Amino acid sequence: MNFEFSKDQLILRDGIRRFVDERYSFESRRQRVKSKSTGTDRAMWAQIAELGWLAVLIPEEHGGLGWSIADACVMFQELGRGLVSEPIMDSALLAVRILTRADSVSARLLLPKIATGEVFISVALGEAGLRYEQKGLSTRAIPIEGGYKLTGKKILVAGGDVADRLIVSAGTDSELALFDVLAISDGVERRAYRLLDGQWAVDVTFKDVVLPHESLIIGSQTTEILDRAIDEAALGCSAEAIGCMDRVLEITAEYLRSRQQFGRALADFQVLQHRIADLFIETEMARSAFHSALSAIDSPVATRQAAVSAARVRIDQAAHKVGNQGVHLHGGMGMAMEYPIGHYYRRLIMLARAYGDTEHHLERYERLKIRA
Amino acid sequence: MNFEFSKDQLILRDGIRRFVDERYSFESRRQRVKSKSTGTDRAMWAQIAELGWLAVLIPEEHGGLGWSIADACVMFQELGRGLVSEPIMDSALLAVRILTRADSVSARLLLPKIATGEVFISVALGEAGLRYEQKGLSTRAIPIEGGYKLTGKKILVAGGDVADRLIVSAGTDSELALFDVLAISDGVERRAYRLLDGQWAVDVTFKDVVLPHESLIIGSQTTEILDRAIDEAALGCSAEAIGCMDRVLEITAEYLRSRQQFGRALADFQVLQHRIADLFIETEMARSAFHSALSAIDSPVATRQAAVSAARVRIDQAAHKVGNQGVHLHGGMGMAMEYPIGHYYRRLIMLARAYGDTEHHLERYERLKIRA
Amino acid sequence: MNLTIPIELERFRIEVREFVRAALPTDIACRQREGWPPTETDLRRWFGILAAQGWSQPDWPKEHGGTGWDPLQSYIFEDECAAADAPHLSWRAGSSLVGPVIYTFGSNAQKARYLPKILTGEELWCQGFSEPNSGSDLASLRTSAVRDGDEFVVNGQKIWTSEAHIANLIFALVRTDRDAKPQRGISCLAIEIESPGVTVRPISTIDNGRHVNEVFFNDVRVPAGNLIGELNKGWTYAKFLLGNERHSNALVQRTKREIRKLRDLAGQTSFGERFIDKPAFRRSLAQLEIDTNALEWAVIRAACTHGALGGRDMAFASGLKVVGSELQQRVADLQLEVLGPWVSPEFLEPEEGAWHGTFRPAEVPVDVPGTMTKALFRRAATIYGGANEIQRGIIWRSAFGGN
Amino acid sequence: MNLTIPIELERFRIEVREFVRAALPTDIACRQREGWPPTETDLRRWFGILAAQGWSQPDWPKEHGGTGWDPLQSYIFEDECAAADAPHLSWRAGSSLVGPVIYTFGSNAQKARYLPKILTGEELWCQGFSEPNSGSDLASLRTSAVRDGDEFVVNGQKIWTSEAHIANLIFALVRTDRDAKPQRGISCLAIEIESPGVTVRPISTIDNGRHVNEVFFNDVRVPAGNLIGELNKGWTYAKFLLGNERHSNALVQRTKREIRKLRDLAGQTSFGERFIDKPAFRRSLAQLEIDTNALEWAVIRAACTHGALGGRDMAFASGLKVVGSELQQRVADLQLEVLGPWVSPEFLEPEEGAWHGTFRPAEVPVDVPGTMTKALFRRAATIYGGANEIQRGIIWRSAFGGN
Repeated sequence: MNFEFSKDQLILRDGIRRFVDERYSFESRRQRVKSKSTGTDRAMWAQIAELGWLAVLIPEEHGGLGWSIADACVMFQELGRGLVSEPIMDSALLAVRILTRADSVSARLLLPKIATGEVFISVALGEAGLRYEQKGLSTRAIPIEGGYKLTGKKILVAGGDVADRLIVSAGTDSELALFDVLAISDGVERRAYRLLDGQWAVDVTFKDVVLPHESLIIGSQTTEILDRAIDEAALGCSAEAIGCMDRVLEITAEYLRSRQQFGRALADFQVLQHRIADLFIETEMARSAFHSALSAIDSPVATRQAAVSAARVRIDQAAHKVGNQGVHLHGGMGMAMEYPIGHYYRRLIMLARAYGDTEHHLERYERLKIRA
Repeated sequence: MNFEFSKDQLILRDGIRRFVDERYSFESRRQRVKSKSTGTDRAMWAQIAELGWLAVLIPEEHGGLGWSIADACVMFQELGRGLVSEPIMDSALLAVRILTRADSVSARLLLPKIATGEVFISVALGEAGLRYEQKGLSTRAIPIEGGYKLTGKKILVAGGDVADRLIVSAGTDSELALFDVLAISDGVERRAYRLLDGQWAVDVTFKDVVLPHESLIIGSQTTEILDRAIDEAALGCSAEAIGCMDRVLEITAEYLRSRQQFGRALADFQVLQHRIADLFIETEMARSAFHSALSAIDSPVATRQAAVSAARVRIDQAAHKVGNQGVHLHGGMGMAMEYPIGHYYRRLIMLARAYGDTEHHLERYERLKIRA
Repeated sequence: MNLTIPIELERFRIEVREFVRAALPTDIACRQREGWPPTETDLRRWFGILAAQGWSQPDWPKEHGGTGWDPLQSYIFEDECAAADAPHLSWRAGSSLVGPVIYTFGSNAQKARYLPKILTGEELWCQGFSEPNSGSDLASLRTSAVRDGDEFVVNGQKIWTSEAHIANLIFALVRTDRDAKPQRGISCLAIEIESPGVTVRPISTIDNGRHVNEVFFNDVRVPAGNLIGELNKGWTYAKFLLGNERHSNALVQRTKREIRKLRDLAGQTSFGERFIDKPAFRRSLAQLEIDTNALEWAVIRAACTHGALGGRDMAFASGLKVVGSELQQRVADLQLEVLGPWVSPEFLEPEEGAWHGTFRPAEVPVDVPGTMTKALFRRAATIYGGANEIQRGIIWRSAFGGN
Repeated sequence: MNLTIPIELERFRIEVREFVRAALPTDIACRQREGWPPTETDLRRWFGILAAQGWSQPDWPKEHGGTGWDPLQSYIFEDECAAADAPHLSWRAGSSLVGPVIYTFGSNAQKARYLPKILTGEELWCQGFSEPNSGSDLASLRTSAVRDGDEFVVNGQKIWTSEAHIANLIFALVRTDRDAKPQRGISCLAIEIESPGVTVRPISTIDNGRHVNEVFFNDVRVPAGNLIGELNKGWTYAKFLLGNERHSNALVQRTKREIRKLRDLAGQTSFGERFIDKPAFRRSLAQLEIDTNALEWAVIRAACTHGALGGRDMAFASGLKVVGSELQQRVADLQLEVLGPWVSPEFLEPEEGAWHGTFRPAEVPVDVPGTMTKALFRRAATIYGGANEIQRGIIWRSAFGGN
C-alpha cells in the first residue's frame, strides 16, 4: 500500500495550485463575489477545460484522460484548498460517470465535448421536499409518440444558469430514468440565484417539455448507476473538504502567529495551540476516513455504501469543527467577508452536506452495519 | 425565590462537616476500605442516628424532624462532599417515604425506630435482568392462608448485610406490592459483597418465606407511590453528586496549584486553568438543573418526572465529566487509591446511575416531552 | 432555599404577556419569527411602544425612568418578549448598557441631557470599544483624545462597532493619558456620530447582514462636557458596563424561542423528512432542552443572588456567557440540520417590509432564508462580549484564585 | 497512491490467524475475553509459544531475532492477536521497547547478554522512567547513579512502574551528572530487580489491579557494564523509546475487539434490555465504529509512511495517541452503559485460573467483572505514555513550528 501521490498526481496538483495563484486569487474571488449581478463565468469555464480538469475522468476512447477516482480526488482536494467555486464536481464527475455508463450512444458522444468545454452540462436531481435520495420524485417523464413529455421542477442545479444541457432525473411509468435535456427548449424555465460559496445555481421548471427517444440516457438499473455516481461525487466532495481544512489550518495558525493580544502573539497561548492541535487531529482523521472509502469505492454495493457513509460522517463532522473553530479563532475577523476564513467556512458548510448530510450518512451506515 | 440555605439548613450542613472532619476523615475511610472482611458498620450507624440524619424526613408525629426534601438534599449534598459512604439514602429517604405513605399502621410504627437507629431497614427492589423499573419482577408474593408466601431473588441491596428488616417489592396476583420482611427469617438467605464506594450490599434469596398479613406495606397504587419515592431518592443522589463535584473541583485545583512540572506549577498552564473552568461550569449547570427539579418535586406526576429526568441527565453527565477529568488532571495520582480523587471518582460512577442512568432518564424525558 | 415561583410573579408574567402580544405590531413579529433582524424603523417603532408604556428600560431603576423591576421581573419581561417574537432590545440598543454608566457615574447635566432620549428611543447609542489591534485585549486601545481648550480632539479607529450605522451617539473609550499604565489612561466620551470627522464604514459579515462597522475619528472635536465621569477612569466604567453585559448575553430566553422554532421546523413535511420522526433528532432535541433548562435556572439564580455569591459571582456570569453562546450555536446547528440542501443559497435580508426577491430560489420554504442567515451570524456568539477563552480565564482567576 | 491491500498481505493475515487460533490456549483466551489482564504465568506461556514460532518480537528486525516483518505485517499480527483474545504483548513486556534501544545503542556484549532472553521471555523488563515529582516532565528526574570503581551506586525512587513486580530487569533512567543541563546528565542503566537495595512496592489502583509500582533504590550497586549506550546520553535513548511507544499505543486493534464485545453485550438479554434495540445506542455504536475505522486507517498510514511525512511525523504519532486513548475510553464507557446497575460492585481479579468468589454477587453475568474492571483501568489511557496535553503540545510544536 502506498499513501503518497504519484508523479502524475503531483503534476495535476501543482498545475491547479499555479492556476489558483495566477487566476483565482482571493482578491479576484472577492471582486467576483461582490458583483452581485453576474452568474457562472463561461470564460473561466473555457480556461478550466483547457487545463484538462474536465477530462480527468472521461475515458480515453471518449477524448478524456481516463484517470481514476483517486486521481480526480487529488484534483478536488487541490480545488478545495484553492477555494475554486465552480460547478466542476457535477460536470466533470457526476455527469461524466452517468454518461460513461449510459445506454444511449448519443449520450456517450457528449463526453468529448464536455472535455473541451464546448458543451456545458449540469445535473438536475434535487426537488423541493426531497433531501438526498431520488425516491418519490415529482418530476415525471410520460412516454408519448416519438419520445417523452417531461414535467416537474428541479432545484439547486449548480451552474444551471449557463448550462447548455441538463441531465434530469424523472420517474417514468415503472422506474427512475435520466434524461438529456437542452437547457434552451420550449417549456424549460430557469431562475438563477447565488449560492453561499459564490457559485450560481438555478431552479428549473419543466412544463410539458417534449423529448425525443434518444434523450433517455439511462432507463434501467438507473438507481444502481446513479447511486454509484453519487457516492463517487460524495467522495470527491470529501477530498475537496479536506483540501479546505488543510488550508484553514494553515491560515488560522498563521493568523494566530501574526496577531498580538495582551502583549504577545495569540500563538503563544496554550489553549489556542491545543485547539489547533485538535483541528490537526480532526483533519488527519478525516483524511484517513477518506482513504478508507477510496479503498472501497469499487467494492460491492453494500461495502461501498458503508465505507462512503462512514467516511462522509467523519469528514463532515471534521469539516464542521474545523470551519467553526477556524472562524472562532479569527475572532471578529472570522465574521468578516474581507478575510478568506469566512469564505472557507461557507464552502465547508456546503461541502459537508453535498450529496448527503451527516444524518443521511449515519442512517445509511446504521442500516448497513449496525442493524445487520 | 431564594437560593440561599436557610439557618436550619446551614446548621445541618455544618454539623455534617464537623462529623466528617472528626470521624470520617479520608484516612479513616482508607483504613476501613482496606479491611476487606468487614461489612456495614452498625456502630457508625448508631452515631449517624444520634446526629439525627435518619430523622430528617420522618414526620414529627412519628418521632422525626419532618423536614422537606430540600432540607434532606442539603444533607445529601454535604454527605457527598464528605464522601460518607453509608446506606443513608435508602434508609432515611426511600424507606421513610415509602413507610410514611404506607397503608398499614404497623409499617408506620417502624418510623420512630428508624429515626433512633434501633431498626436498620434496607430496600430490596433490584433484580438480575431488571434495570431501573419495577416491571416484570420475578419476585412473587402469593396469598396464602394468614398472609403471603414470598419467593424470588433481589440484588444490590445496600446495607442489607446488617439490616434488621427489608422492604421488598414483589408481584402479587394483580399488582405490584411492597412488603416488610424480617432479615433473619426462615427462607431468607443473604450474600454480602462490597461496592465500588466501600459500602456493602447483599444479594437476597427468598425461598417460600411466609409473611403475615400485616407485612404488606403498600398493596394498591404502589407504582405511583414507589415512583415518587424513587424520584425523590434520585434527586437526593443528584444533591450528593453535586457535593462530590464541588469537592473534586477543590481538591483538583489544589493539586494543580501544588504540583510542579517543567519548572512551574501545573496551575500555571492555561489549558489546565480552562479545564477547571469547564468543570466549574459543568458543576454550576448541574446545580441549576437540580434547582429546577427541586422546584417541581411536588408537581403533578408528568411534570415531576420530566423535571427529575432532565435534572438527572444534566447532573449525571456533569458527574461523568467531572469524575473523569478529576482523575485525568491528577495524572498518575488519579489512578491511585491513596488519593481521595479515585474514591470520589468511584462514588460518582455509582451516583450517576443510582435510581436510573442517563439513558433511562433521557428516554423518560423524551417520552414525556418530545413525543408529546 | 425557596424555589417556588411566587404568585405575584406569575401574575406579572401574564400582565407582560398580554401587553406584549397586544402591542407588538404583527409585521414586526413576522419578520422576527422568520429570523431576520429588525429594521431600524421597526426597532424604533417597538422601542416607542414600550417607552409609552414606561417599559423601555426594564433594568433601570425607577428614579432614572426605568421600570424599577427586580432582576427576576426583567428576566420574565424578556422571556415574554422573546416568546412573542418581539425584537431583542439590548441587541441593537447599546443604550441599555450605556444608561447605567451615565446615571451611576455621569454629572446631573449629563443625566438630564442623555437619559430621557435613551428612554424614548429618540437617541440610540453604540459602544466604541474594540479597535483593530485590541479585541479581547481592550486595555491596549489607541484612539486618542487630546484636550484643546473646551474640547477634546479625537483621532483613531474603532472596529466591530455594532449598529454604528443607525446610532446617534457613540460611547467611546479613548486614551487621554499616554504615559499612564494602559488601564489608567483611558476615559469615556460621548461623541455624536454626526460630528465632522466621524466616518462609519460597514463591515460585510458572513451572513450578509449589516451588524458591525468600522468607525474612524479624524480630528473630531468633542465638547469637554461630553466626558462621562472622571478623566482617566474610563477603564472602571467599561468594566462596569461589560459586567452587566456578561449577565445579559446568555440570551437564554431567545434560545428557548429558537427551540420552539426548531420543533416547528422538525414537524414540517416541506424538508423531505419530518425530523421529529427521527430518533436521533429527538435525542438531540431532548438534550438541547435539558441543557437549556439548566442554563435558564442558572440565569434565574444569577438574577436572584446577584452579589451574594461573593468572588464566584463573576465566574458564574462568565459561565453563563460560555454556555449561553454555545447553546445559541447548537440550536442554530440543529435548525440547519433540518433545512438540509436548503442551506446552500445565499440569502439577503429583505428590505423594509418586503422580501428581497432577486436571488431567492422560487421553491424555498418561507422559514429558510431568515433561519439560515441567523444561524450564520450565531457564529459570532462565542466571540463577542469577550471571547469564551477570555471568560474561562476569568472563571479560573475569580473562582480559584489562580494567577 | 495505491490503497488496495495486496494479496500477499491477505495471505499473511490468514497464516497468522490460523496459527494464533490454534496455538493460543483456551483458558488464556477466556480470561482475556472476560476482560482480565493475563496472569504472569499466562503471559510467560503465551510468550513462550510465540517465541517457539519465532514471533515473540514482531517489530524487531531479523538480525536481532525479530520477525523482520514490515510495519503493516506487525499491524496485522497484532490485529489477529486482538481478535483471537490473545494477551497484549507489549502491554506487559516493556521488553519490546527496551530491545530496540539495546540493539541500536548497546554494546555487542549487551546484545548477546540481553536480547536472547527477551526473545524467549525468560527475562521480562520494566521501564524505570517516571519519578514522584517528574511525571510528564521526565527531564527533571532525580534518581542518581554515582560511579564507584567498576560499579554505579544508585539511589532514588521510580513510580508508576508497570509490571515491576513480575519483571527481572528494570531499564532505569538515572542522573549521572548533576551539573549538566537536565537533559544532558541522564544515563540508562539495566538493573536486576533482585539486586540488594531494590524494593518494589505495589500501588493500589482504582480498578484494584496490580499494574504499577513504586521502585526504591537504596545504595544499589550496578556493574558499570550495565550502562546502556554512552554515559549521559540517556535522554536520547529515552526519546527514541518513547517515540516507538507513541506509535504503538493507539491500541486500535484492541479497541476493535472491544467494539465486538460491546456489540455482544448489547445483544444480551441479561441486562434487562437489549441495548442494540435502542436507537440512541445504535447511533453511538455507529459513531464509535466510524471513528475507530478512521483511526485504523491513520495507524495503517503511519505504518506505511513512517518517516515520509517529515516534521509532521511526530505530530501525527501524537495524534494517534490522543485519538486512540479517547476511543479506548469511549468504548469502555459504552460497555458500562450496557451493564447498568451492575457497575456498582467492587470486583477483584480472579487468581490464577479461578474466580475470586468471596465478594462476587451471585447473580452477576459472567462478562461483568472483567469488563467493569478494565473500564476503570482505561482512565489511565489519557495519562500514560505522555498525557494527552503533552501530545497536543508536541503537535503544535512539530506541525506548526510554533514555540
